[in-house]
Amino acid sequence: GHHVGPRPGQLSLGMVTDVGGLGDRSFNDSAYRGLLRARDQLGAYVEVLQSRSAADYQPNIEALTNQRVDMTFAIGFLMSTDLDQIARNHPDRHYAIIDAVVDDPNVVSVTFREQDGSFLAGALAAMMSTTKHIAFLGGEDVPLLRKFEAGYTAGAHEVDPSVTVDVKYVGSFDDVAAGQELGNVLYNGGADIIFAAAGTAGLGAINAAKSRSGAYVIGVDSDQDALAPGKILTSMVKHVDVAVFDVARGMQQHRPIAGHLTLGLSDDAIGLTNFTFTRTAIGAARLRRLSAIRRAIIAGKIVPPDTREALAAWKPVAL
Amino acid sequence: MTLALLVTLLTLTVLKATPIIFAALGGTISERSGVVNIGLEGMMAAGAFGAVYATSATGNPVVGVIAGILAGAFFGFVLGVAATRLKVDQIVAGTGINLLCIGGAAYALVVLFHQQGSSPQVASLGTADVWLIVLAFALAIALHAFLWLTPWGLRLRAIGENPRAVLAAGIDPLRVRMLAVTISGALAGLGGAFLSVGELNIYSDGMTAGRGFIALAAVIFGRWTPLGATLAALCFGFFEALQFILQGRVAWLPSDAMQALPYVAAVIALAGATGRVRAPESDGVPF
Amino acid sequence: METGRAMSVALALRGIRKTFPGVVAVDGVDLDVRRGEIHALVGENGAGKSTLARIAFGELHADAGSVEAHGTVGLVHQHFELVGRLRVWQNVLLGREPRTGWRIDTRAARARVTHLAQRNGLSIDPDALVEDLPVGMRQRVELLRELERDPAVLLLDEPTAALAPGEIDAFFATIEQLAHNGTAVLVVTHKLNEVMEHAQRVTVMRHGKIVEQTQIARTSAREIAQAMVGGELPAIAQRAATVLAPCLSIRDLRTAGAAGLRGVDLDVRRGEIVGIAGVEGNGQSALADAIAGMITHAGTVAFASPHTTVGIVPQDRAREALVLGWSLVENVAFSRFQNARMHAGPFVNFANARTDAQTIAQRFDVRAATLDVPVATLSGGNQQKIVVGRALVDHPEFLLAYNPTRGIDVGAAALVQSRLVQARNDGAAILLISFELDEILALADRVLVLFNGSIAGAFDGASADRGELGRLMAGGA
Amino acid sequence: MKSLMDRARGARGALGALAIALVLITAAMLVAGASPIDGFAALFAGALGGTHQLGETLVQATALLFPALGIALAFRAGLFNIGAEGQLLVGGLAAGALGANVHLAPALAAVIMLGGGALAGGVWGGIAGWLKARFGANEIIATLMLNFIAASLTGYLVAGPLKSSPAGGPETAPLAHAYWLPVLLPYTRLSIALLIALAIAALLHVVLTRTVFGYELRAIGEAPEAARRAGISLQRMALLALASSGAIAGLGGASIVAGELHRFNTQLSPGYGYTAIAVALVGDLDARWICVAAFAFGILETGGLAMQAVANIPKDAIHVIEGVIVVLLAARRYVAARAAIAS
Ligand SMILES: Nc1ncnc2c1ncn2[C@@H]1O[C@H](COP(=O)(O)OP(=O)(O)OP(=O)(O)O)[C@@H](O)[C@H]1O
Ligand SMILES: Nc1ncnc2c1ncn2[C@@H]1O[C@H](COP(=O)(O)OP(=O)(O)OP(=O)(O)O)[C@@H](O)[C@H]1O
Ligand SMILES: [Mg+2]
Ligand SMILES: [Mg+2]
Repeated sequence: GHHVGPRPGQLSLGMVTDVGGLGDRSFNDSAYRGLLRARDQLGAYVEVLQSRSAADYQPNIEALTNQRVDMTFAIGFLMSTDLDQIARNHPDRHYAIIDAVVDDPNVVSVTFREQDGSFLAGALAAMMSTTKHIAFLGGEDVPLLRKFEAGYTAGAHEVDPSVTVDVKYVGSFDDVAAGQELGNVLYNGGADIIFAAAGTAGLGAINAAKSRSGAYVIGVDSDQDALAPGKILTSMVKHVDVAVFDVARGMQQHRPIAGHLTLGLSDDAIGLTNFTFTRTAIGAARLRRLSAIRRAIIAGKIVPPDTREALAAWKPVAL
Repeated sequence: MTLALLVTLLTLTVLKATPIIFAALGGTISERSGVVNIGLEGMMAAGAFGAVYATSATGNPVVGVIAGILAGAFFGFVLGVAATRLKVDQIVAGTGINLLCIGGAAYALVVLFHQQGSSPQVASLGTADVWLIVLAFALAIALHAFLWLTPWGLRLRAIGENPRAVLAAGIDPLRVRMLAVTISGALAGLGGAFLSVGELNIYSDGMTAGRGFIALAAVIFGRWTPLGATLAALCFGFFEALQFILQGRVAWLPSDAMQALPYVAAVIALAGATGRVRAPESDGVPF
Repeated sequence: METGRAMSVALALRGIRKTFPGVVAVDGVDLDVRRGEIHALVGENGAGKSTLARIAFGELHADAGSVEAHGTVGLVHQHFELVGRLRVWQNVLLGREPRTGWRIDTRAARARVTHLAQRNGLSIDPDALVEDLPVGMRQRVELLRELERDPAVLLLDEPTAALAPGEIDAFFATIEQLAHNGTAVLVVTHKLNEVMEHAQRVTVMRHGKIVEQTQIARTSAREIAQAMVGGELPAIAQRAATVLAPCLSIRDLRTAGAAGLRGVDLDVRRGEIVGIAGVEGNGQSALADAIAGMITHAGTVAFASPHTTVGIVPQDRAREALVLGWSLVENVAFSRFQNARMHAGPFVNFANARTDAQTIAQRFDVRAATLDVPVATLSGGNQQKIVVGRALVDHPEFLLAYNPTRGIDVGAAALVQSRLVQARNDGAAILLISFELDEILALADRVLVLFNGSIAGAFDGASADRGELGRLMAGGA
Repeated sequence: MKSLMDRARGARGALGALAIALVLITAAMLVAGASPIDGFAALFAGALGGTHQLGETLVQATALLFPALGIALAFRAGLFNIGAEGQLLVGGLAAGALGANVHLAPALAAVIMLGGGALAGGVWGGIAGWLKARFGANEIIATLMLNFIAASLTGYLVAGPLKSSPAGGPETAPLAHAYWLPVLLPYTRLSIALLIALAIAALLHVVLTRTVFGYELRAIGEAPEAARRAGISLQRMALLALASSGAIAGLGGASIVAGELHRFNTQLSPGYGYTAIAVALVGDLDARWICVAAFAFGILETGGLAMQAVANIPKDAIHVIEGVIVVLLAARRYVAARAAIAS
């Protein structure tokens, strides 16, 4: 057999996926890309453990801890309780968690302002919609997804308060067929742009857009633009990979980052892809307006809502 | 409700029902011969994966559909061997097949496509999938006629009731059961292929999402008849479609409650309309 | 019946041996069945008759020996192998359906079955659902299915156990006709009068071996019985005079259905056996089920006291009385859980159950390897003895016995009948429903004829006239 | 009574089945380009290689044991309960909701949580039982549909009324540390839930083989008509059997919450309720063998998770192994029977 385990002195990194697992084309995959970049650019040894259920998080993190990897990445807010407990028991080890805040000195917490990126997606959709009718398609109806939903809806209303935003949830991140069917329902219902924040099921919505003229879809998490060139207006990417790589680099340089990183538009950790296939369709004017909105968010003039309650209280800001 | 909405509702109903119809027809023929096919879900996954793999290899989704049928048939055959020749308890074998197929597809994604979770996109039947929908309904009618009008249908049903009686009549019940379960797998595989290269263009882990189990329920709701199972599958499709359309329109009902709609409807139907349904006498009993 | 026809051997069994775990069921049997003969196979319960027949048919494989058959072999199982939810014609023609194109020609099929039935003097509705038919009718379906195949060798395992006297005569007329046309017939039966009347040769089995084989002309029923049990038959216990106090009274009992009751009044007193004579399908099942509280009915079924203890021997032992996968001990406990002896708090009292099982096995001569083997491995007759024994073990004040000796060999039947008479002598009230007129005449103090859901006549047991009874059973006024 | 010889043959069949399974797994690893030696080393080291690993294996075994026992109880009564997954979920939810909201002495809280979980699971199974008893509804569909409904219901409740915090996931608030079930094996998360499960197994065995209730339960499964004539109410027994079956599965969900996860989460089960069907059947529906089967599956689940890192085999692939083993183990009777004929 080949050698297993890090060489002496080699930086070793561990990662625990959430139940979505590798291959989700989204969140877990993105983190994995960051890890692979650390392997290639920093020469790190990497190891990934996948989880089948919430009950696997704890043993997986423990397992990596026991293998004495230099830093363990917990990918997903569901791991916060478990990570907190383990981190306290192992004050000499280093951990990072994505999408949640764990208040321990040896844990880096990385959260993203998904509502900011989603706001931009909503604004772009409202500008591009010819029917003044757009839609949001979520995976499961959970608080994290509602950050996307609220930001997107607010962004649309920032551009045009009269735009209709239909909201539907697949009820799963796996059921691609249901994603496609719901995509069709939304398009048939009059929406011409869908923001598909539904993991693998979102691929179904992209399919639905492909067969329609005048319809667009907005991808999520990873850059999905090439999956249907020209039909995917943009993807609201969340650069988990960037965060993972940065944290890993800090580790290698023996100055581990601690505390809470909130990554947003200004860090380029969240944002829209650069319209490779849709630039002309969107046009310069709209892109200018979009960057104005982006600057306003970064400057704090616009504070996108991150819950349905906040959305209800939210009012468009005159720029 | 506008006309457009009604059209969406009806087309979606049919679309939702089609893969379930295929699998439920398979379940019906298998149970009529006396073998409970708990493995429908796994066979659907096998069919869905097989179809995507063959399509990616040949670029032709029609070849994919055929491969999906064969993949399902293969696991149907495995269940048949286990349940008839090896005398394995049918439920055990079916449970094993589910684990095997769903895990096997995840594993095959890595070995064949070198990626986890989902396959690359492949060619798809596109609008030609309508022919598969037509086929589903045609098969339902054909199977009904087969079971109730032909000698072989009569023998198949008799085997499900009392295989010893059929043996006494000089027919080998085990061979007929093998064949029935293999066909059952082929139909489930076709259902899976319809999903992956008919409606979609991809295999992804968990994409069958319980449709095989729903098909099992449709078999029972349909009282072990092909047309009954088809009707039951359409009902499921209808309530699924209805919840898709109603979501977000009925503000006081959260999406989770909406998603439970087809299942709640099924439970209510259990209490109300269906009453006492009787399985074939020897259904599930090894011979 | 030895005419000039060549008596060639149609079925030749040589050195057949078959063991089951712990039992040698068949032990080196040689047997020839010839074309044109009716050959009776008799023996005690568990002697190996059914096993031998199943081996000859090819359903079981012998451990040793050879089966040589000239032509096809048909077997009419004692426990029918029919498809309840199919129609008569479908069962009869299964595997040989007439067709037009790809479809079954249902009209031709019906006609063929009707014709077949008529030709053999067995009238039956080809469209009836088999599960709706009474046992006698099912027996016909099973027979018709074999006749349709016109086998060279026809094996019949206790074919008349469920037939009424008139039906039995018609049945044997058919069989004799078949034999006359050259079929070789082997019939397993416990009814020695049938052997004497219809067979040409008889083979007697004991403990898996052939102990006697002879021409009917050279033997007698008594000799056959002696060969079967290896000695003299036990005599049925004598009747003794007893005090009569009412126990069960039934008034204007009515139940739904074609084979329901249309207003039955009857009383059973302690110390008497009331026999219900009748052809199956005239309301016997409904009567038994109403008394057992298994079906809804109009009218009253009242016991002398609400505390009257009741024992029941139901009609279908395998389905209604026993859990076949359980041992004798477990079966003895099961169904008597309301009896305080059978439990200690929430726990089953296995010690008492074992004691009772032992008692039953002894009193009823149950042939089982141990008390712990599943009752499914016992021969049918031995299962029946357990059911009767269990119903009597608590000395119930009332006993409902439905064909209590069905499938039991002559020796054991006499034993069971003696136990019933003893129970009566000890003061039990017994309602005996039987399709065997001989049994009723031998046991009953009073005889009631049940016809078409009503009591068609009442007789004193001692003075009842067979001919008169037979006439009423057949619906004569 | 099974003779010693029969048992030996059964064991030989089981070993044969395992050997075939091992060959298949080896082939699978080779195809995936992994070294089987490393793979198996990882599998067994990961499952049994130390206190921690053994603890994890037992945690998985416990999680499977509860629903498997519940399923066995129902199957013994001839009732096909494939709803253990849903019963486990509602049981877990009840325990999580109670634990997050009651303020009691720890021991009492544990009893309330576990009892509440069992009750919720019992109600969930009981609904199917009631449908069966009252309307003659087919229990396969009823329990199956209730699985889907349980998933939606628990999802709705934790995202809505029982939500832990605005940003939190689909889960209830964490349990106070004092409410955690005591740990059985130090430095692992194996809690006394294992002992509870074993106690339930023992109880189930005694009930099924020694008590009047157990006999009545099995009688309705094996010979319903005979049972009815012996005065046993099939309706009442169906209700009782499915309710108690659900209660055991619900208790399992509660024990995951109180002993392992320390909160309710919609993703608390990777399908224990379905895998447990295989566990129950491989264990011959006999409580004693189910314990053994659950342990074996625990090894696979835990070792498989460890193996994924070494052998480049995706986590779901362990199900292939489980599936093969389920079929082969079930076929061992045939193997044993053939051996008996040959000898
Ligand atoms: N499948 C079996 N397993 C175990 N023992 C069996 C099996 N079949 C038959 N036996 C045993 O073989 C012996 C012969 O049984 P068989 O059924 O042939 O008797 P029989 O002569 O037909 O009796 P009866 O008059 O009661 O019908 C009996 O001791 C019976 O218990
Ligand atoms: N479940 C079973 N397991 C084992 N052996 C069985 C089982 N069922 C039936 N047998 C055997 O098959 C044989 C034929 O069964 P059947 O019920 O016809 O009994 P039988 O011997 O003809 O009884 P009888 O003639 O006294 O009614 C019996 O000897 C019995 O031992
Ligand atoms: Mg016999
Ligand atoms: Mg017999």
